[in-house]
Amino acid sequence: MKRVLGRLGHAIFVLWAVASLTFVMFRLMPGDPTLNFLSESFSEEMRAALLTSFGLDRPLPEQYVLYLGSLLRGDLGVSFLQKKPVLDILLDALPNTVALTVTALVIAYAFGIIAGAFLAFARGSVTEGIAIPAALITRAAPEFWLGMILLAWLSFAWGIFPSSGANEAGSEFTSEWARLTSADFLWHLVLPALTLALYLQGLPLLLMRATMLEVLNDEFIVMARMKGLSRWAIVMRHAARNALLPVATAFALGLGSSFGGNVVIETVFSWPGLGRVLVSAVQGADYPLAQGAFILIAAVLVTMNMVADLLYAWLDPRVSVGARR
Amino acid sequence: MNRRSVLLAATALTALPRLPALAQGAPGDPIRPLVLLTRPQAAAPAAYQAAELIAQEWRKLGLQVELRPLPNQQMSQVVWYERQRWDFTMWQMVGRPERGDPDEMVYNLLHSANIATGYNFVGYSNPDYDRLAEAQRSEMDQARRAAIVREVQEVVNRDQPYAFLVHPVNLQAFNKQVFAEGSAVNQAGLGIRNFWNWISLQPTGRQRDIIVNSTEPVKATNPFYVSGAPDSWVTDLVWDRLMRVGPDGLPQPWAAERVTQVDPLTIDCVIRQGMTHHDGTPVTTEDVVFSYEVPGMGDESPMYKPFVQNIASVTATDARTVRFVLKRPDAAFRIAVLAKLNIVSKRIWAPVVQDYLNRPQNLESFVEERPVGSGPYRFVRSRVNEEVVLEANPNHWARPKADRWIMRIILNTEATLGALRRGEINVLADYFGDPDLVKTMARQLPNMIAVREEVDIGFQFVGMNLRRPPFNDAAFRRALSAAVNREMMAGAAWNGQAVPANSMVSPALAAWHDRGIEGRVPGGNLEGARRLLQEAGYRMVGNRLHYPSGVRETTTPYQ
Amino acid sequence: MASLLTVRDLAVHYATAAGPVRAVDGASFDVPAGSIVGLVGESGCGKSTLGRALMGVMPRSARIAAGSAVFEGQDLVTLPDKARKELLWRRLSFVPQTAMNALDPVQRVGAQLMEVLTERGGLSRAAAASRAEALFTLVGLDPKRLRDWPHQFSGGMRQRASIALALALDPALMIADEPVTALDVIVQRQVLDVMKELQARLGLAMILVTHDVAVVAYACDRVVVMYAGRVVESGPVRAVLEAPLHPYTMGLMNAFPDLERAGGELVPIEGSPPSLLNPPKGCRFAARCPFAVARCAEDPPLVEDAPDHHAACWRSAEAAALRPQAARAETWAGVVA
Amino acid sequence: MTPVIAANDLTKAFPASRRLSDLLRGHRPMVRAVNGVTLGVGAGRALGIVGESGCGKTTTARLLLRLEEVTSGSVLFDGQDVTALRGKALLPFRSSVQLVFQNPFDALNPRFTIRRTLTEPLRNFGIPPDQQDARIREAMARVRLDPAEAYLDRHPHELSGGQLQRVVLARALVAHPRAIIADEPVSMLDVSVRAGVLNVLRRARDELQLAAIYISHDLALIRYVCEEVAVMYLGRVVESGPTAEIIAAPAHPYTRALVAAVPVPRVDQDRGALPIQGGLPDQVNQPSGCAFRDRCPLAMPRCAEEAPAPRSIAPGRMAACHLV
Amino acid sequence: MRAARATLGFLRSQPFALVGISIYLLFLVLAIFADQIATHDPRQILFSGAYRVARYLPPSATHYLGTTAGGRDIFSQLVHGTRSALTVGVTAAFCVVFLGSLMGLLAGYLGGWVDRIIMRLSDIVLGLPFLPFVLVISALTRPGTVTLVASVALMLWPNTARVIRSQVLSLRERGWVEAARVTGCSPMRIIFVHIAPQVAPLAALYGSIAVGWAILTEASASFLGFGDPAAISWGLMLQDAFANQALSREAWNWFIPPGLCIVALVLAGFLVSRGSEKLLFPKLGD
Repeated sequence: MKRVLGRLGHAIFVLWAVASLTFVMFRLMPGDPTLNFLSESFSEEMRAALLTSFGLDRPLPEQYVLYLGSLLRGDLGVSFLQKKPVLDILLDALPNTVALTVTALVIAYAFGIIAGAFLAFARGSVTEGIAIPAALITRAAPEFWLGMILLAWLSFAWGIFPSSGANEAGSEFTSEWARLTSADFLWHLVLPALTLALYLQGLPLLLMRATMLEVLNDEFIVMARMKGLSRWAIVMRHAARNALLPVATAFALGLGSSFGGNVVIETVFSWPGLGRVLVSAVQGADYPLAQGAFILIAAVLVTMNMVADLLYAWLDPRVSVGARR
Repeated sequence: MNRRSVLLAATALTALPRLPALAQGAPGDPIRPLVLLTRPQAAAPAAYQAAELIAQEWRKLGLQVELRPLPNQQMSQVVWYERQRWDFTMWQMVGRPERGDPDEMVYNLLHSANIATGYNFVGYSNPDYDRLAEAQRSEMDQARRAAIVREVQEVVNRDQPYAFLVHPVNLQAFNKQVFAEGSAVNQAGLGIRNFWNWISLQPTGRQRDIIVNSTEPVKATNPFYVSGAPDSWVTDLVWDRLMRVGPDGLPQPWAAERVTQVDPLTIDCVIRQGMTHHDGTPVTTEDVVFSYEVPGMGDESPMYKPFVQNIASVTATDARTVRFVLKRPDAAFRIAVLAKLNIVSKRIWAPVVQDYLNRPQNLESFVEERPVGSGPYRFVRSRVNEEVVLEANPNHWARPKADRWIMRIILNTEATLGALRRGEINVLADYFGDPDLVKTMARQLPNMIAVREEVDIGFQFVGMNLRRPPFNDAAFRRALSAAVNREMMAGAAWNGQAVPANSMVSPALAAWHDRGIEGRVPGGNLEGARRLLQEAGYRMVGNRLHYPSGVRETTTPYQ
Repeated sequence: MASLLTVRDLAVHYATAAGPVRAVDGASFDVPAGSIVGLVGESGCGKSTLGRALMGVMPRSARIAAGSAVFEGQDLVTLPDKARKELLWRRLSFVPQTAMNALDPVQRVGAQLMEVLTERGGLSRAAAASRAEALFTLVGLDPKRLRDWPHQFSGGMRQRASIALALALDPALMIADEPVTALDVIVQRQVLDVMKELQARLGLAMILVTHDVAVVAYACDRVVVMYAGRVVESGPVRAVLEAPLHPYTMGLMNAFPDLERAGGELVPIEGSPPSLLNPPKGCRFAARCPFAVARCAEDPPLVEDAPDHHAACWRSAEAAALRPQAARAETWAGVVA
Repeated sequence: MTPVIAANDLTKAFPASRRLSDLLRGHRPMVRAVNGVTLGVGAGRALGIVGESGCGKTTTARLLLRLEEVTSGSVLFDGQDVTALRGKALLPFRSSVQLVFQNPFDALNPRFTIRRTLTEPLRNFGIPPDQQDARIREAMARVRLDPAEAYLDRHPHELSGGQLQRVVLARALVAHPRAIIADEPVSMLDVSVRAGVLNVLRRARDELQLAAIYISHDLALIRYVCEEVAVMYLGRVVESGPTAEIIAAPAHPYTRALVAAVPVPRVDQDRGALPIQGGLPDQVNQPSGCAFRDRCPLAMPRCAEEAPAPRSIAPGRMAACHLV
Repeated sequence: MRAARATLGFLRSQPFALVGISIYLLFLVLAIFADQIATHDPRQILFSGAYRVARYLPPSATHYLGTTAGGRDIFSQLVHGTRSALTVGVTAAFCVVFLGSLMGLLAGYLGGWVDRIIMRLSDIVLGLPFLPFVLVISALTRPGTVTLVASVALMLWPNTARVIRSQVLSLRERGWVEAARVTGCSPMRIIFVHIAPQVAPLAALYGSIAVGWAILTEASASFLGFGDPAAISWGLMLQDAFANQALSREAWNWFIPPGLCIVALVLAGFLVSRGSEKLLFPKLGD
């Protein structure tokens, strides 16, 4: 309880700092946000009016206070270009990003954990000699490169998977949930999720293998063998449970970081998610939108960092249950 | 007439007013290193490649040319707000339906009234030009006006304030298994990405949706605000206008049954009978009047405000007639105003306008849950980076043949082609990729892919800053222009999807384009360029081009 | 006395890049039923390796190179894995040195005890639960603490829990590897008392691996002294400690400060044990031994020099004469250059 | 005679981990690892501090060495209060009071040669470079590592535990200290080499007239090297005096238990049951009154009410128990 | 000399690290002798005739890997791209290692408010999404190698700092650090003379991973259009290839080699760090 409160306070502090940093970042940049509106008919007065309508003509401290105030109210402002509330735009994109990230992570971790545990046992074998470099290579390859090759191969050439988007053109659904669970959506999800998973699996695999090897050398595993326990009991009940601790933490951290890291995959697969909102907002100089997307991604990251900490503490009795003497 | 002789003729025709008569003697100062601004390769690959090619050629003239790629934002900042600072820049004018009338290109771009803050950022000031630009505005006679516009192009050709590069050629394709090939309509300067095509495409099978791609997201669906090209494609379909630019590039009556020019300052529009908004209410003259009043109220619609500035009054003279009275004659009024402004429902918008007049924001921030227009398509939904869905308006007099019009946002050019091949889209309308690939696909799938090509209204050019020597010297500009090989550029930078340009009026606008100019497109003539410079007094010393005798370099290089 | 465990010429080698390390190199001794045998020696002498080798659980790189270890009539060395697994914990159990690492950190102590009772002992959950409580009471722990996590235990409690774990299935032999080394004197004494008491009460045999002669003196019936992978002396505690036959044992006794004996200088054994990678020929202690003679270049056999008292020294017959010399520092000084 | 180094009512409190309830109440619980310790040792003398782990003996040593900030009380060097000295002002004290570590395998920078390790204090204490070599040789000879050349250019991992501990001692001696504090100096060493290190230590103390403090849990060892001993329990000195007397006739019940628990390497031991029960109590919530009362076989009601003050029970002997 | 022999011995026993170092060396040679190895000027638009740009040429004896859509020699771009990759990778890694080690050392050894401030700072940085941050910074300032390297360094130092800090925390408890205090070393001397060399291998390990991160980030940023437009980098080559639909053209010669180079160089960092992992965690290496 105390840990949760403390960690929460810490997360709020970090969020505040990130929000302030974002404010500074977006205010102190060179260039003029109104430049995007240049046209033959754009005049000085219009420019001034535009700045006023976004409050950009006020002194910075005042802007900062207003900014923090609206953040607290969950108001991320209005998009320069779309003129819609930023939050609405982000919430539209959010489910797609969540679906992509979670699916990819689950695939990556399920595979990585099993393969990693297997490799821990296959120490020194030929399999290991091939599998580890292979895992490292998937992690070393640029995601977009891998994605484009997969796309060219599985979609353009063989026509198996759709080339872009999250749904068939013009498909109708009764609810967002119905959309996310439709066969159509899942079919569109396969390729991006697979690419992302391919990139992500290296970490759990290597981590699982390393911690497993470490745990297998631990005295309590030696003891378990001395006790004559079955191999299954040793591996599952003792080794895996201990080895999974850091992997579970990595999962939570990965959830946070791939949220922001999806930018590239979303662009390759024209996946209508947060990352693409961010990129197109940045490219189009839609600062309120870019700022909002950035803050939302950061908020998820901070939250997941917190969850990772709490998860670790919760899973590991050494942390969660204080020592008593 | 070959190019060289053209150049010589051009040289002979023009005087060299600002140069010493005697081009002999010791050379002047060496010309400072010049910086050519361009958008980065990633943002504008063709323009970047063109800039590289141009720079390569100009260096051969003894100039030190540095390429400076700048992101959109920063480039606009420099070119637009720091007009004294830069030397020359890659720039483009994009084709839009309303640019089917030459007024915008002629008046706004190069009239000296726009030098300080307007679009004449190159700082071109020529009283002769100004006179012609003004004259074409108020000339109501089509033939006479066309003659003036052609004259304008001659002046531009002589002065070369821009080094025109190319008019892009739009390459589009559609799936003829889905739509009857003959039902596709081409619009001058736009190709099949046009209003007429969207209502004409005739589905032949079970797929009755038009699915068209876009490389950028739709940002706003608002009759008083468009933020980018895709926005305008959507508003075009959802809201009707009094007139529309026809496939031939000329305005034709639309919501107005008849448009009559009562006198040079008065225009009457008789609206069609029985028109309804998507919510079922009738379209009235009151709606029309309201639609033309709103942009003039405060700064509620900065985008459309300039278009109503010339309207002295707009009134409903009877139940079906709306009368426009102008402040001064405007030849482009039909195309630039009547075919541009959207007709909205006063019932819906009047309270909104009232509300927004008291707010710091303007109407641009108003988001209709489900926009209501009166056009041939009704708005269904829009997801920013995903798609926009419209459905056919069965009550429209020009009811579309297709059931729905869906625009898919696909950023990835490769994926766009993949989507066309897989049938995820059936009209390829927004394509800047490699044309060979589309043509190859059409060859491989002759029963499926139909390709259309159309010269664009827009053009690509190098804007030279006439405020900064040596660009103030027309001879120098002509020489630079002469050194550029536009054919090569069209091939190597625009993948062959472009035609050389020497005018701001595209050949697509047959009525206005000065055909004579085509034969005088300078290009690829390094020798000619060198001679022009030589004659104007510029001298090569070593590898470096120097000003004519007595001219000092006083301009600081771009930083 | 019937021998419960008979170890003969046992050798355990570690494979390293530089060649085999002979951690245990021909060890022989007996463990009579119901007795506590102290296995004493300095670090690196092979005593811990020996203990673990008997359990048949060693690092990958280690293997039993030779010898036999007959336990209740079965040779642990040649016994097939499956059969040996049957013996493990049921007949033969183990108490490790650092009980903290020996308990699974993410499972409650009770669960670990239950696991052995149900899976190896075949008890029902209910029976196992009451047995677990009984075991905790037996080693002097509050049964309530079965629900604790290992890290909540103090060092002494962990060691008691380990003993409870080792006793769970009523083994005949318990091998305890330095069970009290990491503990404070008072706790050390308490744990030793528990072990002694249980041994007497349950009649099990115990091998107590330790470096501390005092622990052996306090707790053991018999002692086996190891040096550099070899057994150098073995016999009843009294005989070995009071009348050591091997110079190493003599040195060890004199190197120890004694609470109750005042004055005098301690006598250090100069030098350090040989590398087990390439051990010298002959007696391994010869290089540090003040009494070394030419013959020490040959391997001295472990022979019964006195009743039930074995030593591996060519000069064990002169032991009585050597002992007073060994008590003097000058004797040892300068043996090693 | 003024002690060379002394502790005067020395206390060290550490913040304990806070519970949520503490947090809410703004309460900050402290653990007193050392609680009013007073002791001292003169030149050429040796004092042993003995007790179980957690009794505060190591913290006391670290306080005396000024490695830990003192909460209250003072550290005296030659009668001078050095408690408040910081930074450069501390250097003379540092050069005079040196430490011998418990774990020789950990006490030397693995990347430094022995020479560099021994040069480091000389450099820091401003010994001119031309004198350094002589100092190093002297120290090496004193710890019986000769010839010095055989060791000076080697790295720690090339030496055995006994040799390392001698290097550690040489490093302490190279600065010519006045006092030396040895924290469990031989507990990590093999039995056969312990005696050697202890003998070197004892001889150095005698020859250089050092004031020595030994920290150990092993009374037998203390007896061998120290004339005097202080027994600590939960941060307090419960008994002190001449070692031989205390071992022969312990006054405090805890000392009695300690003496009874020490193992001896002899077979005939008539050792009764330990006169103590239970384990160390929670440091945060110590029992009221006498800290030892819940483990004491002789505890009486008064022990819960009143903490016994240390009192003199014989010349040079002190104990803190109501029963003495 | 001794160290060199030890390193060599270590490498022989660590095939992973050996492969990694070999890749590094190979690319280093390519970068140094890029001007000699490259067959053409990587920026120059090549012509195959008068005003005919040599575009999309297949691999040949003159163009080992063919030419791009813009008429540039792919092989020469690849070779010159090594320079920018190494520059980006190595400078970023250096900054990460320097900043991370410094922060970790100070926080770990000094503790107290120094530690608190540094750790709070690192928490904040860890709360910033990596790639989005790099993109936003590139977009808001001038996109370029300096911006990229700076933002990568800014984003990655906390990982290194945290690891170094915890290492320092445990080193601080080591006897020889205590001994340094007792023998009169100042805190700065202890940090930089005694402790720093101990954490150097760990820092180097994080550095070798940072090399990879920086290169991948450069590639991703370039792909999204936020790269340094003036550089010749593998990322920009890939971007160029994708923008020109090299995939649809099946111009494998264009988009496979830069990707493989990135993989190889990033992989080298991983291999080196995995190799030395054994050095650091001997527990894994029995």
